[in-house]
Amino acid sequence: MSIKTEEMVLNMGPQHPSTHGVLRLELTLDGEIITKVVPHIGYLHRCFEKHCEVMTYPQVIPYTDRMDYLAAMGNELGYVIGVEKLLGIQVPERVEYIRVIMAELQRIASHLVAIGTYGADIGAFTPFLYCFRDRERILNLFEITCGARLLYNYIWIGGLSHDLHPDFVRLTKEFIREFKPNLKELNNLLTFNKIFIDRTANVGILPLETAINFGITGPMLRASGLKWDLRKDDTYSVYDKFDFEIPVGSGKMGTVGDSWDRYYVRVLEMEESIKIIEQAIAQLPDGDVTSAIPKKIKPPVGHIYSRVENPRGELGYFIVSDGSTSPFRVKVRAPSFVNLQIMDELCRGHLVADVIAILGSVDIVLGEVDR
Amino acid sequence: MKEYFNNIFTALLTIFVGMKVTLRHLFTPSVTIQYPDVKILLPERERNRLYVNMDDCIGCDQCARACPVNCIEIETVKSLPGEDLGKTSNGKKKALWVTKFTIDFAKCCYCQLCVFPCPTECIYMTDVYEFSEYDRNNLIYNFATLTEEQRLEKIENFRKFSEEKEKQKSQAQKSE
Amino acid sequence: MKSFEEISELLKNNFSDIQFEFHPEAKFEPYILVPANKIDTVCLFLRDNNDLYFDSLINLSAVDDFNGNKIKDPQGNEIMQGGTMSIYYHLESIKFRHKLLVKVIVDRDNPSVNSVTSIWNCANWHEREAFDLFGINFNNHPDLRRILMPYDWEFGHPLKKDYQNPEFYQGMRVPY
Amino acid sequence: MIYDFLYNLTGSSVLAGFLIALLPLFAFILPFALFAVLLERKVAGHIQDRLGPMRVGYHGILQTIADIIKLVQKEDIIAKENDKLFFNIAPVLTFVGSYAAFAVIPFSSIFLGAKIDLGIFYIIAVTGLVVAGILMAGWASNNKYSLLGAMRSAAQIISYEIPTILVVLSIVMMTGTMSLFDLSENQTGYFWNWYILGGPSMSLQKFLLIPFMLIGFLIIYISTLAEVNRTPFDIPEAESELVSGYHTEYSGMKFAMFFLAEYANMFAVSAIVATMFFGGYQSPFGYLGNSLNMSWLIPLEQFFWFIFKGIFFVFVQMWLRWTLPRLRVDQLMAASWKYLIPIAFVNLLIIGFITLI
Repeated sequence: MSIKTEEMVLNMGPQHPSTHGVLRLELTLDGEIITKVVPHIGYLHRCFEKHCEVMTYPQVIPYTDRMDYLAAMGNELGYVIGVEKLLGIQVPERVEYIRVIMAELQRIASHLVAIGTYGADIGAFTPFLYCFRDRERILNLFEITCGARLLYNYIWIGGLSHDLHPDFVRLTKEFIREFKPNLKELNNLLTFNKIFIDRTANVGILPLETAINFGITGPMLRASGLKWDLRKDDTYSVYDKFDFEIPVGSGKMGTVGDSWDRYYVRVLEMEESIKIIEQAIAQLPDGDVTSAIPKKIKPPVGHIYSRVENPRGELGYFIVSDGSTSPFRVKVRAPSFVNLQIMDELCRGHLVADVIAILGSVDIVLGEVDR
Repeated sequence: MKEYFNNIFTALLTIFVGMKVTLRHLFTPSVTIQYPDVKILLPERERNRLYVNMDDCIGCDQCARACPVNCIEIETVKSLPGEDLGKTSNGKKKALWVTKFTIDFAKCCYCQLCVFPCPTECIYMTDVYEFSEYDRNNLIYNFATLTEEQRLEKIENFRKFSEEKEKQKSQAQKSE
Repeated sequence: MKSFEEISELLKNNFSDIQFEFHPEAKFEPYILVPANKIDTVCLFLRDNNDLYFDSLINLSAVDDFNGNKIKDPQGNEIMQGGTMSIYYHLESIKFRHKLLVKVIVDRDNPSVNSVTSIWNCANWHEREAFDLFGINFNNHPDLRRILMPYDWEFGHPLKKDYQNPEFYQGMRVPY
Repeated sequence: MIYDFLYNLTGSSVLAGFLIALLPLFAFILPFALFAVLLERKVAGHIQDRLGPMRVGYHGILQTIADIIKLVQKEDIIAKENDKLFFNIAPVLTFVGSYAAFAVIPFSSIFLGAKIDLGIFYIIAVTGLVVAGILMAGWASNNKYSLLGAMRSAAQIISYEIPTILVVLSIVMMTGTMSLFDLSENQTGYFWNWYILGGPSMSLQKFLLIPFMLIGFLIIYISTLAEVNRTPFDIPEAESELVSGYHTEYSGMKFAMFFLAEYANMFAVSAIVATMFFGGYQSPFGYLGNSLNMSWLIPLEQFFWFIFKGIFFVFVQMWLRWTLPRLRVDQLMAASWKYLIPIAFVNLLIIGFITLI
């Protein structure tokens, strides 16, 4: 006779130490094995899209920072590229280079948070603090340039709010020189640690077809084996002037597309970003950064979809303008919003401890999910 | 069988490698500072609390329009022709009495959009970041320099002045 | 890599019964207008045809065109009658690296369109968001309920242009 | 020793027995717990490039006292649905489990609770109480997370007792005695007489034993780590999943008891490992007392060396805690049943053969 076991519903969140923000995961458990995961979002919904309709074009930029607050430069870049295409402005070369440097520094900072919290979720607390110690140095670089550490309002339509700080280049070189050994040390401490590998390899395997069908982008898609990066495949800004590879998941420690691959792709991406920054600093032209900022921003009627490779995936802005000074409609394709849908697929059949490991590897930011 | 011993070997090896890393960090000097006693010197472009230099402010309302969250409120009263309101630092003649200039720092999002359009650069961001309050209303800073009765007096003068002008205009129309 | 014209040719001769509207002249993004009830058959064809192979839906965005006639409702705030809403489907083929924009126009009063979740799972939450914020209901969508707003929010759909904020929601004052 | 001294001091055996039971608690465990909590936070801080507590007292010395005062004056919440009886007994039981083990641990040749022959056997039996205490705590808190945490930690402690017992068996088989006092006495002289290096007698047997003693030490150290719920086996109070497991519902003094029990257990466990493998209170380089022939100095030196070894092993436990991530429940069980127990058995077998030569 079969023992009557009924399933236990466990609510993880919205206030939970490791859900990276206000996300509620409703897990139906059979013993410790997960049968269904229902994410409930909307706790951090601040109606970004409604705000855009009453703000002028430049006033929307501080709001874009607050969506993915760990990669604010990337958000601003996406929005500003879209509006510049609408207006048909061509920004000076120096602005493009500074934007690339800032976006890549932001990618390293955001990946450091992703890797640090992932280690903390699995239980290793020390790498979390090492990552944040390195991230502080990047935030200081942002602070001397535009004054803010997290929400910058630095990339404007047609240029930048400030030019680079005089000793920005020296400090960035110093940061890169000290960051490389730290990265190697992090690998020794966490990446190749047997317990970490046991906890993450072959956990939450994402096959390539389901990834494409679910519209997954960013490190998660690359970890499943597809070499797809907007900086190379749909080049924007001056990314075509630098040579850098796109790290792809290779199933070194388990199968292709498991949580360890997603983690390791982010580590490799940081090394690539360092290469880009070094080349960008070497070829940094000079010029004025505020020359192309238009006084009156009134784009023609029309709609445009601009997209940028953010640390979490493809961030797209669908901007509809009706010819007035404020956008008629701005729809944001947030990478975390799309990547979160896969949680149910990934977590089925795993244990409760694995949900934390998988959620950490998916790396979502709730500000971006709920907008 | 081989995989069994390989597991044990890699486990022990990686644990000892990890321990070597943390041991080395045990003796590296710490990067943190003791905040209340030691304070970091902030860079000069720091964006924390706004400050408005009132004798340069000509009440042009540019900053209030540029602010995305409308946290700046300005009320101005036209000055009578005779009155002399003094000059701003860069020599521009002031024509408006700024009777009310409040910034609500509970709403301000520190985006610095108000600093750039100001013609006389009288509004700028300082690096003061320790200004938390117990009551939210204390965060509404009033920068206007006129006292309460001066404010009323200015409004009063302007109302009288505009009435006289109305009378003169109506007489002028009657006389035509 | 198929250009916009080739894709339109392919669509035209495969679906002779459906009347498309092709807009290659739209300045930034040429798009194809598809009737609301045929969207899922067209999208299935777009995905499965092996030289189009649109295997990934980048973005599904709804826009309230707000082009009906304004009338005053009893409480005095204005309500839109008639008019249309449009839904934009941004498709992309990773294999052939070409993109396509498909537009669907639904009428504003009771907008309904066929769901494409069965074709691309990614559309599931996008459609739920469009339903939540615009009120467009997608036929045979797996579980069409609100996603960003509270589940029991019965004051209409926030992103519509004529949306009025409720005074109270479960005893909490809503306007800031 | 101590008992006779106290007996003729107080005259009544009941009072002497009572005093001897209190001696380890007040004389050692409480000060050790104060020091260990501060040590943990300082070690964690410095490993993570920060300073740890610095504000209370000079360089944070008084931090633990501040913690204890805070915990004592905190309200001791007992929820309505809690099972009152078990809820209150649980912390006492866990503390008693770890505190009772101190009765037989030889701090030095004269500071010794009870010199009973079944030393190790008694310790293993007594630490079984901790499991009962944890299960009670988990069940009585009447919430899903605590129940899951308690189940897991019970399974973990039981399945890690087997490798401990096997290694203890191999030591007992080799030395022939179960009393911790005799064990420490056999390892006199310099450090090469310790069991980790094959025991006191200079013979082929000693050199054969060295590798297996090392394996035995590793196994028992790992399994005692699991018994004390320290990383990488701290699944019961895995913050990220179960929001701190079985003692989620506890607050105030009861939580302090759990806290104290954990640190007392940590020291008890490292003391046992030190006694069995690293020569208990024997000093590695001979005694100052002998060379200056001040015989009363020897016990004090022994006490110092014992505390030094104990705290060194406690430090290694803390060091491990801030280096390693956490194992999943099934990997934890697999580690015990598939790796530790088979190796412990083979180790036991080989040591058996060697002792027969």
